[in-house]
Amino acid sequence: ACGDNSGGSDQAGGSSDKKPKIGVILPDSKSSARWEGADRKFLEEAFKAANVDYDIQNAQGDKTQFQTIADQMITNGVTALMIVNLDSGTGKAVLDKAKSQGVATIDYDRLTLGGSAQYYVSFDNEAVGKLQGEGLSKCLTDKGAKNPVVAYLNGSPTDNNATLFKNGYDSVLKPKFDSKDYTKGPDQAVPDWDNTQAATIFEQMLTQTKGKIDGVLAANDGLGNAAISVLKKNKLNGKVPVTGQDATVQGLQNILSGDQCMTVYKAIKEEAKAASDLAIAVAKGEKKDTGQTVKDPEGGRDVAAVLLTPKAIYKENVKDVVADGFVTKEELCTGNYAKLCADAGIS
Amino acid sequence: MTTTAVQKEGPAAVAPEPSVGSHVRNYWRRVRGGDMGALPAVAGLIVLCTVFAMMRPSFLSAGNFANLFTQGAAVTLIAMGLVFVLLLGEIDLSAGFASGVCAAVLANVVTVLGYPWYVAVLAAIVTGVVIGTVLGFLVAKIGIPSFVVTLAGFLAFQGIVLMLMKEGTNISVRDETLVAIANRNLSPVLGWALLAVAVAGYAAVQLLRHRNRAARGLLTDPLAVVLARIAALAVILGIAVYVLNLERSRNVLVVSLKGVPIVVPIIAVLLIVWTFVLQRTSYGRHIYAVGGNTEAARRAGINVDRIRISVFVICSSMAAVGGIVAASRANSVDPNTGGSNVLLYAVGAAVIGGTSLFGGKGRVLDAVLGGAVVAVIDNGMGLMGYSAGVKYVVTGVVLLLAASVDAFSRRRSAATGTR
Amino acid sequence: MTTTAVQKEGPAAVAPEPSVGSHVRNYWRRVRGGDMGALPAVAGLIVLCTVFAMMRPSFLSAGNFANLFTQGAAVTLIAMGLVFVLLLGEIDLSAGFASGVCAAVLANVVTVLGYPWYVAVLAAIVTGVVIGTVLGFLVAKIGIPSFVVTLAGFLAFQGIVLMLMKEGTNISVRDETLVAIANRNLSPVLGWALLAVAVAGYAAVQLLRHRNRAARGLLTDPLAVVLARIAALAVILGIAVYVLNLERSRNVLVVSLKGVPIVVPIIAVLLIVWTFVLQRTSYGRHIYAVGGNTEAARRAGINVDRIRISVFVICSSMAAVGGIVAASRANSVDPNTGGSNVLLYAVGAAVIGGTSLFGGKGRVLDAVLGGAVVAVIDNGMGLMGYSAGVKYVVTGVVLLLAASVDAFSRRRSAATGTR
Amino acid sequence: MSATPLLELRGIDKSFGPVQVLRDVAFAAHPGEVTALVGDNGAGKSTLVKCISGIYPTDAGEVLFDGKPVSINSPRDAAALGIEVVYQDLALCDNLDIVQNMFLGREKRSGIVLDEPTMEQMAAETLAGLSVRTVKSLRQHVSSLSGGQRQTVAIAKAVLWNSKLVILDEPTAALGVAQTAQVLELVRRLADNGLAVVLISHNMNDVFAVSDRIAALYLGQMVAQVKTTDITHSQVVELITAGRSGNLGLVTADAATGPNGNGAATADTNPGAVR
Amino acid sequence: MSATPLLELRGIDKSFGPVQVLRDVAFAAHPGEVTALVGDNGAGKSTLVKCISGIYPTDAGEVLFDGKPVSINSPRDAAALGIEVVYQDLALCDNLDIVQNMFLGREKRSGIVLDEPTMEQMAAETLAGLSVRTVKSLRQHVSSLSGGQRQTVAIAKAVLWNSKLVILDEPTAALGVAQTAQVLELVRRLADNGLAVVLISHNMNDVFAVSDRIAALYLGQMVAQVKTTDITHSQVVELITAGRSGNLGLVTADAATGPNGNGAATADTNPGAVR
Ligand SMILES: Nc1ncnc2c1ncn2[C@@H]1O[C@H](COP(=O)(O)OP(=O)(O)OP(=O)(O)O)[C@@H](O)[C@H]1O
Ligand SMILES: Nc1ncnc2c1ncn2[C@@H]1O[C@H](COP(=O)(O)OP(=O)(O)OP(=O)(O)O)[C@@H](O)[C@H]1O
Ligand SMILES: [Mg+2]
Ligand SMILES: [Mg+2]
Repeated sequence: ACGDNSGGSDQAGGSSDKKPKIGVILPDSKSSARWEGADRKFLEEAFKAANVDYDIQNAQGDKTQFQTIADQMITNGVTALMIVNLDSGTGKAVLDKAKSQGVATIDYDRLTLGGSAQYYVSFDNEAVGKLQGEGLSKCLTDKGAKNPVVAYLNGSPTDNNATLFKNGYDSVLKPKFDSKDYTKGPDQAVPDWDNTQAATIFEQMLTQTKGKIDGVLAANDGLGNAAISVLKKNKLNGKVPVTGQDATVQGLQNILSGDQCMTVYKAIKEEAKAASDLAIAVAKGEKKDTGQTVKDPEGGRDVAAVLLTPKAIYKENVKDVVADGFVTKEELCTGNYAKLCADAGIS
Repeated sequence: MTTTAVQKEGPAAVAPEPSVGSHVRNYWRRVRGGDMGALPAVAGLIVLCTVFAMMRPSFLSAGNFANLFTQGAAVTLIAMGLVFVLLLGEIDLSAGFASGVCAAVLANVVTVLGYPWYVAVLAAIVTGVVIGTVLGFLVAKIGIPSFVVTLAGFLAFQGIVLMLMKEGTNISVRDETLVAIANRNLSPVLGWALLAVAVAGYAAVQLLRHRNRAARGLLTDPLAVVLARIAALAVILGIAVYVLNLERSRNVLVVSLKGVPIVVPIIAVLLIVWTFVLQRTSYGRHIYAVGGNTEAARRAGINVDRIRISVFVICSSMAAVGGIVAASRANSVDPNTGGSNVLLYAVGAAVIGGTSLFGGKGRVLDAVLGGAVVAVIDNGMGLMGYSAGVKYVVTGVVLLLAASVDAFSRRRSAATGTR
Repeated sequence: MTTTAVQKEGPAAVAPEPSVGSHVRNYWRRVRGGDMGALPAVAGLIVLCTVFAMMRPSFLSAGNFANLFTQGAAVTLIAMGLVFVLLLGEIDLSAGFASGVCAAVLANVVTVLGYPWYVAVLAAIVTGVVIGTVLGFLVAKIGIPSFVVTLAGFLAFQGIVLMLMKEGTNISVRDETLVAIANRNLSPVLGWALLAVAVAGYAAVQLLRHRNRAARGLLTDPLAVVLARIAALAVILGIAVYVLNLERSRNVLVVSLKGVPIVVPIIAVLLIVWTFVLQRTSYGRHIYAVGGNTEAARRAGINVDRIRISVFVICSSMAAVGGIVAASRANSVDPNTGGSNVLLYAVGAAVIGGTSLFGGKGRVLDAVLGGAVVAVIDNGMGLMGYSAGVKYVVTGVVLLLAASVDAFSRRRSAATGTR
Repeated sequence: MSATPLLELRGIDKSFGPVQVLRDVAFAAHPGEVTALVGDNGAGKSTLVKCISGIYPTDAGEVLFDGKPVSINSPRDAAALGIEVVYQDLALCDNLDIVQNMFLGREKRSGIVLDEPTMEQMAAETLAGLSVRTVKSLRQHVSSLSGGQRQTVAIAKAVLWNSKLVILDEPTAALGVAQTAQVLELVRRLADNGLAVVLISHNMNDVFAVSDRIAALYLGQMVAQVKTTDITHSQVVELITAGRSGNLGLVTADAATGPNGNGAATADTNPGAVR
Repeated sequence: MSATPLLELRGIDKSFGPVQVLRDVAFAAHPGEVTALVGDNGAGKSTLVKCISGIYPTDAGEVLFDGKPVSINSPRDAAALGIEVVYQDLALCDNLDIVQNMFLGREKRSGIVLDEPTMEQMAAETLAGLSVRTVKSLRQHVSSLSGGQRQTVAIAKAVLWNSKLVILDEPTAALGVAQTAQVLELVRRLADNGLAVVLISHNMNDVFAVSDRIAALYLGQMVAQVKTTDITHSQVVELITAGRSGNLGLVTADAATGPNGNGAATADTNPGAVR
């Protein structure tokens, strides 16, 4: 009674004459501005240039959505699926399902532990954290702080990446705490990377330590800005170094005005370029050699990988970000910042 | 006083079975008068499906139809439990994260501690029962408004999940049986067999009831109408099973994918059980009574506190079931399980289906219909490929659209004065 | 029939002013009978503060006291608007993200488009009014349940914020005036001056009212009690202003930090205005009537639809004000502004303060008291330095604790039959 | 007294879903007269009142007020015409106090501020005129009132205003002896002041004591509208319970075929059809 | 008839916050007798009933049932003793139908399944005995019933059970002529079957028609409890409105000082103290 080749199997039917189509699932739009603001843009450009069909969607931080979108993409007949997982469990479920249906898979930015992706393209998240840790110690040294109290404003407790960032900066700072060069201050996570809550949390850190915080390790620019707003209120901005990540316009402006010490710039354009090249190739059924591999500790296999390096941005090299086209001068050098831009050599 | 003789004859006279024609006419009058039962939710669903099918033909594929069930299962299950709480006019904001806690317990027991799946399932459901008892106790005995109690639960359970997950990592669920719940299908033959059982059972209940009432001389629906209902159910279920038994793998050589997803019979059984409890037991009757008029229920000798506690227990247990299904579908549990929009979607599902937030009005079927609306919207939006911002906006607008079908159809009832 | 003569004398007789003693006795009987007004919320607040002060002495510092106001301001403002919606027995799930949309509009107008601050504030509030009108129209005229309408709004506004934020980037708010709202203080002198105006105004209103009623021979509180109330207000406000005028900078040489935060008079003025609207105008009276018994209100000739739309407008406008304060406090707007727990905290604040979700019962003051409870919990928990999981759990438990003070005190009222 | 009735209804039909409650009802209320509307439980009296006051829309029929056709779509319209109603189900806001309920929708104000002292004084005067003696305070919530006290508040609310037509749906059902006498006296006084009053009651003594005309409803049909002086106590009871009495009432009571010839539908509502 | 009363109350006090509603009330109901409880609006009749049925806790006093002291803390306790009450405010669940309301809390079951046909049959029989003729269907929600129909349902609900004491709080207030007669007949029949019946009513004709004893409440105090044959119509009205009549009632009606000497408190409840 089951007509196997009738009904809704028109896209699902023959496997030989598949038209290349790429599905991309981004994780959310709120933990960081990059996904909707940068990745989507760059990936779309690349796919359009290569003239392949594509479908880019965002799971809004909801892993049920994430799986639903994956189901829909497979239903819609993608031949390559590129995901930024929300957690390894759902990531693995999606990758396995895709693989069983003969869809090529790529892990983008986050490695799915125990997963089955053919390729992995990423920045090293722990390296990001390391840069933040190193950046903070550099700024503290510049300020000549003696045994400074360092407060942590971590990312969302439910976000695995936040844990990776923390591992990174802990690896730099923990030895200094242990050697009593630095003093460990309050250490709290900000639910949902929520900037408003971050401000309250930081204000309470300041109250609790009676104002004795000499450096703030904020996990991204948004949290950094929240800390800066509280510091400003207490007229401490510029005196207490704050870190960040993502090289947002706001973060860069804070660096130019001296309120923020550094941010981490991830050349998303390059990452997107590498990923889209790979995706276009595998969607057409080709294979590519990346030259590098990464070991998946849980699955115990080597995944072919393209790894990019993040870059620390201080006031001196803000201009590099502009030169890269990641932010434009118009966005950055508005109003009062025109002069600061000029001082920082941005033209 | 002169009329006493006349009245006495009423109940003694044997009620004539009304004709099919008058039955249909009466039904039509009731619908026009605004007494529509499940019609508006179904109408909303049909409108949604038509729109999506027109915009994306792949929406109508067998594969997508099967996906719909597994995608909507967790929210629907949680919504089914919430119906009980809503029937009392209470709310459970913590149901989402309660399902997360139960899922976390499940994952810990099965993966970290390595017990077999049934121990884990039991542990998860017991956790749900305990949670429900505590919430219910605080509401019924201490007298804190349920909004506040469950808001506290919403916060606390979020923390408990985090602690059970060791601050942010996730735990895989690899047990085959557990994974099967949301990811495997019944064999086609088993699907047909279940269908046969379901239809036969329905027919038996309906016919027995008809005979029973007719024998006592009580008013009944015409036999033809009863038979038509049974036939309609058989046809609808038959089509569903047929479509789900179609091959939906993209690559039949690699893997064959067909059959009714395992969650479907789970939801169906729970729907039948809870509907039975609400409609055919005195416990269910008391729930409606307490929701409709607490003071009247108390005066009728109903133990209101016990009813109140029990619905929270049911709600949290169903949340546990939802959590298990969610864990199965995700093959893992992470600190966000049961978070995000799960709660609002679940309450929304119940309300869209027709359950009132003020208590006394609602059915478990509402949760399933509303859950279907939510799942269809999510599913359909997933096929559209909008950017994040646009997608949120369109989802909101579509939800409003589905709800306004319902609102417009009920406006007639307001106009005729029968609300 | 023989009693007609007796009755007539009732209203004509001049009411004697009751003695202070009998007034106090009556008040005490009422409290023991469970009619406690704001007492339980205040008691909960005192318990919380004591606990936190014991665990972290810095909780009691002048600086922390000042922080409390700015930290709780946005939620309190949103809760004040929500009270109106809750008074009708409706709900607005979208208030949080509505505040986000308004904040996004503010940031875009002032930072991206470069208009002056008052244009931006106006734009934000107009946005709030428009949002409220749309929501209210859908609820009142189309007849979709407010839960569904505002759930759709909750989704759609999230999308709109994202779109206004260019898919997720933060927009800074650097305008000095806007930043001042949540970050600067009144000069000490101005603080005292405002205090004087407030107390004088209160005294004038109370005394006039007393004289007016006494002149007509209506029952009044004893003059001594009225004077005592005025004195109590003066003392409490005086202490608050005194503490806020203390130096709280950690380094006085670098910068001086003292005075009443600017948000305090903003909240105070809105509290007075909305309390006046609810208690002393017929519009406010009609809101209570519709919330208490919609049908009775309709029969009394009240335009129920108009009332319904208007409360959504008030709610969304207050959300806009909350959004402005939030933007000011964060010096920036991000896609999460108004998201996360803002909505639940705001509704929770109103409910903890004593507002009923079923309509007809509540005051704007409830939102402020409940908002204070929520702010104190958040503030105190921030001083504890728990890990994320533990923090959630403890927050939930503390919330429950604060609410059960209220529940226990109201249980007496249930026991005496006066609920 | 006067030739044109203040309110006249013609051919009013009203159904709730499949149930027809009013069939082709004609009714008139004259200024300066008390018209008693009588009928068995479930005859449709309250439904008729709610159709007049705009709470229920009618399915068919026309309403004339002061001789001019009007359409009353909401209680606001009714109030604008000068129609005041005391409903059987009272419709008070439990969360408001006595004064607030009495002035609901028509609060006295000075400027935009509510004028509480004036309202309180007016309320006290009106209630005193209705034999209310046990109410402790006018600032008591109506939820804490006894059944009779609630009813008195509802009556007081309706007679506070300068209206032309006052309809009272079983106003004395919960009242004590003294209060009932007071209300009947009030009813008479209102009519004597030139208002049209419609009084619904099951108490025949009260009906005969104050009414000028009697209208009888039987299973949703108006079976008679006559001068009180032209009919006897037992005739009215017969009209109420059987629909006819002598040459009054339904033409053929046995077949129960209404004058509008919808015999089949009427059969549905046969006595004893309780199932 | 019998020497020991079925229900006896002694020294019942009840306050709502600062307002004392019942003062030192004594009351007895004998099996096989109809005891009429009369009193003005707001005298405290309904409050007394609710104290008996466990809805309100009392502040002081003792309750004896069948001669034994009992404590009734909830309506469940009252039902367990065999006390059935028809409340003045009816207390029906609007979202349930007639049959469901009538059997609420005591559903008939076969196994764990509700036995709907049996309940429907029993309901139809009981209602038919109460002259209900206009109810279209027993499966109608009670929210769509007329005032009188609702009251009949509430009465039918209370008399379905094998109870020892039936209390009816103004059961005929909304009923038509025929239905009232039917209910009074039922009341008499219940008493004749050996039950104790307490009937609250403002209608003196009804009271004298069916009652064996009359108890009069005045401003929360029990002023008289006498055989119906020992008192006249006008004496009862005097007791109700003034608290005394001849040698019956309060000792010094003028000062209104209760027999328990709480004169000051009583002054609070002076007639006309409406403000
Ligand atoms: N909303 C409704 N839906 C369905 N039926 C209704 C509704 N309201 C009233 N009815 C039915 O209409 C009939 C007339 O009701 P109505 O309240 O007008 O009676 P009534 O004459 O006022 O009786 P009573 O003397 O008992 O107050 C009743 O049979 C009642 O069941
Ligand atoms: N919950 C309450 N809170 C405060 N006062 C109350 C409450 N319930 C009743 N009262 C007051 O107690 C008094 C007695 O009320 P009750 O209902 O017992 O009177 P009743 O004798 O039944 O009168 P009626 O004949 O009008 O039904 C009234 O003055 C009423 O205002
Ligand atoms: Mg009526
Ligand atoms: Mg009473």
